Amino acid sequence: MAETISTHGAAGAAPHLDYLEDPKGLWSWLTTVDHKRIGLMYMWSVLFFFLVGGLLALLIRLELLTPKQTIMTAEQYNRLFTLHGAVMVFLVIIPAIPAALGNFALPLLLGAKDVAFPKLNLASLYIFWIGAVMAVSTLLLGGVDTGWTFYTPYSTSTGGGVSLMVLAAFVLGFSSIFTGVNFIATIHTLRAPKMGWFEMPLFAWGMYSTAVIQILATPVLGITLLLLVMERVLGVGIFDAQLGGDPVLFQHFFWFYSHPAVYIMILPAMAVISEVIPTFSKKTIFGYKAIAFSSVTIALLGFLVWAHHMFVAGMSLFAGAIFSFLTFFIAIPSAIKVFNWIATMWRGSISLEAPMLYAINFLLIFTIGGLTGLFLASLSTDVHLHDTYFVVSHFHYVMAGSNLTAFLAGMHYWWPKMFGRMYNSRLAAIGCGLVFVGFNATFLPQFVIGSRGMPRRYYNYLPQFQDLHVASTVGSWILAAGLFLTAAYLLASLRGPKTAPANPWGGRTLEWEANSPPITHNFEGQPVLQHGPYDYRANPAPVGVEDAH
Amino acid sequence: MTTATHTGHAGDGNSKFLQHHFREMGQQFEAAKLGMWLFLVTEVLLFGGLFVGYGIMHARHPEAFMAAHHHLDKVMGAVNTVVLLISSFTMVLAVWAAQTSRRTLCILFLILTLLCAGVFLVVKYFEYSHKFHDGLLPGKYYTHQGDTVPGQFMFFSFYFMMTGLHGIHVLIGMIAILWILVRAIRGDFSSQYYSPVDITGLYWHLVDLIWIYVFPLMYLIS
Amino acid sequence: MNWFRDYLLPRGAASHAGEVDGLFMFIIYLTIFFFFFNGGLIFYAVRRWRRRSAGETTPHITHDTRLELVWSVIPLMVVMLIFFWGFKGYVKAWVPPNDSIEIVVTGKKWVWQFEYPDGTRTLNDLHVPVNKPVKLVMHSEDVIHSFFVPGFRLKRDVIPGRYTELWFTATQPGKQQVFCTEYCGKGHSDMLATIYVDTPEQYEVFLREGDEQVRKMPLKELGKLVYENKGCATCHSIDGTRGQGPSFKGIWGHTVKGADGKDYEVEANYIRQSILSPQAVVVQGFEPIMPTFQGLLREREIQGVIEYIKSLQ
Amino acid sequence: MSHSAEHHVTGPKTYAAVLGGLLLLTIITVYASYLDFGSMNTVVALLIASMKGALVALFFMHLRHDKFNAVIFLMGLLFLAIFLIWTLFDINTRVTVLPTNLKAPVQAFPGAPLNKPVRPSTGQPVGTPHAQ
Ligand code: HEA
Ligand code: HEA
Ligand code: HEC
Ligand code: CUA
Ligand SMILES: [Cu+2]
Repeated sequence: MAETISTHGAAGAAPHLDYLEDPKGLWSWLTTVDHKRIGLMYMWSVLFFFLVGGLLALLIRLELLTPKQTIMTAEQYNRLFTLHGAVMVFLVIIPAIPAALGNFALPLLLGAKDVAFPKLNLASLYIFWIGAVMAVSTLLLGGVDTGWTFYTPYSTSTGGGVSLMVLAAFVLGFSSIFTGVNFIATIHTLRAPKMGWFEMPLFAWGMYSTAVIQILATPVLGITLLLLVMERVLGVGIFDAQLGGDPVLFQHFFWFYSHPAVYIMILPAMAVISEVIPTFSKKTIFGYKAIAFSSVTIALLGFLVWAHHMFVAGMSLFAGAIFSFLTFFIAIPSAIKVFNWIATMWRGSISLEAPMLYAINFLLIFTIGGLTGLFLASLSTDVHLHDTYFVVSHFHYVMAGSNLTAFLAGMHYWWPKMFGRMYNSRLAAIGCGLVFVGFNATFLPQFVIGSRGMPRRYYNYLPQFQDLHVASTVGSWILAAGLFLTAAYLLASLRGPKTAPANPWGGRTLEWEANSPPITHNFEGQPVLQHGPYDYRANPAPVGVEDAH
Repeated sequence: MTTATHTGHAGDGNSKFLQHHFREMGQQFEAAKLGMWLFLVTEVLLFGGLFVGYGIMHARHPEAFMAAHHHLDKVMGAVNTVVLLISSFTMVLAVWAAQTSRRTLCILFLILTLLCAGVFLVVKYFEYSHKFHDGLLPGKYYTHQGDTVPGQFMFFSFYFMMTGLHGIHVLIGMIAILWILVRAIRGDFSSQYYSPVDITGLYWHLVDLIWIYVFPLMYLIS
Repeated sequence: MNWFRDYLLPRGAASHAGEVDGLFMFIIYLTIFFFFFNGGLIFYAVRRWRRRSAGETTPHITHDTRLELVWSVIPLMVVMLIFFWGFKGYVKAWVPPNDSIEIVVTGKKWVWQFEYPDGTRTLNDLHVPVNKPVKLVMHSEDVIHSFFVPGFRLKRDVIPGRYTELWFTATQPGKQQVFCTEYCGKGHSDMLATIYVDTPEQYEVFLREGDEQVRKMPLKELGKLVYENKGCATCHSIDGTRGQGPSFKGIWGHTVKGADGKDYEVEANYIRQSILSPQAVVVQGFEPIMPTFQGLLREREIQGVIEYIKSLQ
Repeated sequence: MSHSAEHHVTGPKTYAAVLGGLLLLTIITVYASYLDFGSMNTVVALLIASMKGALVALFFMHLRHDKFNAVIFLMGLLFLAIFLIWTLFDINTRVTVLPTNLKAPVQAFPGAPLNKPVRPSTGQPVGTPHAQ
């Protein structure tokens, strides 16, 4: 175990209170600029909306138990999946890892006292809350029934709270941009002394690549959504065929953001996995540079391929071929990562704690999720599979299955650091197992439903699909059971005493040099790096602490 | 507020404006500037989306756009271009004055910049009210009579969206400059610490930069 | 392993389906292979190198360029193979032969309308001859829809403001299900249609007399079917409640007042006229919004409607 | 990141010269708008605008001495270009299909004026009126 020159009250000095307690009171939380507190508040918000989105999903599954009406009408169903999609994408998965875990962990990993712009960070949280309230209050206006993709001309002609929902997504975009700006500036300027670019933990590389996408893509979403509102309010005509506009143009605008956005979702997940696997294999990461560069490559390549969502929207043969061709290249950096992680485990000293279980869960599910992307990237098979349940299953495998398991991995990994408390690891293993089984039971059948031809966003379906829908619905209950169990033991752990050691897993990155939970400014003095991030050679001196003043 | 906790920082030659989580002023300046540039990139892409939409619709309805742009007043557009260019000039001088600790000059130039911005908005006001009067309004509110080429409403959709969004940016820029002005009067800035002036300047120049493209694309197409 | 393909995919019924299925199955096996390959490696690593004591040390292996090249180049080759394979299948389904039968498809909330070269129109039922290329030229009257035939492995969006094209050669006589796969609102999941792939003889008969149903059914039942399927029910009720149009209940044999102030008796010819040129007589108190069904209903279907209305006393 | 230490301070004279250049280019661009370069009109206008933009960015925004932020800014422009080019790529290569039995193509689109030529690239009539 790394021996920490830690901070636990070095002889005599008055022990600092941890950031959870100092200062106390709701007001001090609401006005805090401490990245750890902001990260935690983000985390609770995200978990809350995950619960909301998940309950909506359970209702979707319940409705699909039988063809025709089961518990609701077609209109209600359409509003339901739109809200589910919008909540999960804009309120859960995009902020989940960067804004919640990243905010908490990134400065610690870099040996910094905070992010570069703490006030901007707080602003981002408030903007997130405003956007979230706006999104949810569309329910009062009769809901939104466009699907999370807001395709025109349906979205410009239907009633309800579309404009409000779209403005909510616009506002949420800003919170995402602010996080991105903050992270890039932090990584550039606030690394600990002697921490070169390649001595940074890989988590930082992941956050950096994510932030690049957030900055380059999100503004286009902003203007797209504004144009949509203008189309609804003023009838500006750009997306309206009757007025000489082009409804398909909207899809370009939308996917220019939303395809890169799927990498906003997966890169942070990969970043977490790159931390968890070396720690629990007690072995240095295999192919540091390859993993770092593949993050950046994925981020940049992700901007060239968005039109693969539009293969059947009347695109020419030539354009289709180019976009399909480019799409395939993203598989390469992804493959490199997957194999490098497995190679990291090779000859390691593997300990199956909860975070590692979730990481393995991630590896398995991402393999399926990513490879099913290839069916969709390839022209002739996408024509068959586009907008069927196969796509639904693909993106749940990568978003719910991969990203959220990585989020859970990260939460379990940093939980002792966040709260200074350990959770029940046996229950954690059971929870992880239930999530794995339940997840696959829910979504594997959907691949088959899809390839047999059932379209998505279908309230009513042909009786021949029912068996598999029933299987999927039952699966969603197992999944829910796993997640509720997880929520239960995590919450229960918060009632115990703060007994977690500073470095419970034997990690070698800087956050483990801080107290659990850390003091308000993270470190006493400025940590100075003395070895690379994943150096497990026998007892190296971990870091020195240089008192800056 | 964040400076309060670790007052020790201020001692070592760094100014009282050093925030607790930075080690020295240079680092803080660098971060602020980088942050602003990243933000400017998002602005470029935000406006960029509108430009892309404009370009595509222009290519699709060249006759309509051509006919519609005659309703714009080239002179007013040109005057506004000159006003904005001058304001950029005064802004950069304000930055220079701050860099060289010339407080009075800095205040003066900031006020001049604000004045230019004001002139810009006044001219814009006259342009808008003229359009309103003629029914040259965006989308379904377009009521101009006697068009020979149909479809001109779309030009005005873009005209109002682009100049409107730009106008909002001018307003935000004015608020930022006002805030800098207050701080300059308070005497916050010197050659040691001027990054707020600098980054506000960057923002203001971007607003100018965007107008540099809006002007020929909307007023001068032929 | 044909059973596996048949489990996953509906039976391929168009000339290019085999190509698509081949690639589909290839990627399926690829996915299954990598799942078990990666899973196996992980499982092996966990079993073999499970941590036994806290003080264990591990070798310091930072990277291995050769190995990393291997696992970059192999996936690269695999995906390039998939790309070309997919492209090949796509090209095959791209340019329609010149001798294809052209059928114009109109999508609107939430029906599919088909117009044959001879001007016949049908709703939600498409008849095509087997082994003959058929070209669909499609457009939408409101929002975007998408025309999806799983059995043909074909799909293309149907867009307002422009035409899109789709072609196929059906290889198996029988029925094919058509779905709308672009979300279009409340009736999206009910926007279904059926393609009847006819033998040449059946197709001849269809062109002449309409489809099986129209020919064989008792008139009254046919009328009910028309009432339910051809959209009459959206405006006309059969229980006396007033909809967008007058209810059919009990109107037979009675007189109605037209907007022109004259009285009309509801009998066979009047009904026929109401269906074929609805604007000729507009019932007082109603808007003249009823579309004409000229060309959409065959003679026998109109007779059916008349019988049906007669029966609603 | 210590290269930040030396701040280049550019003097008012340079700035005044830059302003002069900008005003001159403004005059040129207005003047050029009265000339006819055929299809190159927009290109010329955009070229002049880009020269002005470059002056502002390089001098007023100090990108001349700020390589790093210049790269960031150019990245923004690059991705904007990708957005534009990729979108145009699809739009310009879309095939036009029209049904062979189309009697009056323009009438197929509600709100379209009668007897107006159809734009082949979109199947849309040239210049559609707004719906009153
Ligand atoms: C986290 C989100 C996420 C991620 C990471 C991905 C990853 C990928 N996606 Fe996915 N996708 C979505 C979220 C995501 N997607 C969503 C939300 C939609 C639908 C949106 C909607 O319509 O509502 C969608 C839809 C979608 C489509 C459009 C389908 C359609 O509507 O017709 C396509 C088409 O190309 C596609 C392709 C891909 C590809 C090629 C990858 C690649 O990045 C995957 C790369 C990974 C691997 C390849 C696996 C790892 C590698 C190995 C295990 C080694 C072996 C590999 C080889 C031999 C190649 N996706
Ligand atoms: C992050 C993204 C995300 C996530 C996680 C999920 C999660 C789930 N989704 Fe969803 N889904 C989308 C994004 C996501 N989805 C999107 C974008 C769409 C498309 C919408 C559209 O078409 O417009 C969609 C559509 C969609 C459909 C298709 C609807 C249709 O096309 O008609 C279905 C159907 O089965 C479905 C089901 C589910 C299920 C069963 C889950 C389950 O995994 C949910 C399980 C979760 C719970 C049961 C909640 C438990 C949570 C807690 C107890 C609190 C957590 C606390 C701790 C763990 C500490 N989703
Ligand atoms: C869009 C709505 C709409 C649809 C669809 C519609 N109708 Fe009508 N129909 C009307 C209206 C409105 C009237 C009354 C005004 C008129 O006569 O035109 C009417 C009148 C009639 C009448 C005369 C009734 C009377 O009381 O005199 C008959 C018969 C009729 N429709 C038959 C049909 C049949 C058969 C169909 C389907 C094949 C059909 N309609 C579909 C709207 C519709
Ligand atoms: Cu029509 Cu969905
Ligand atoms: Cu994509």
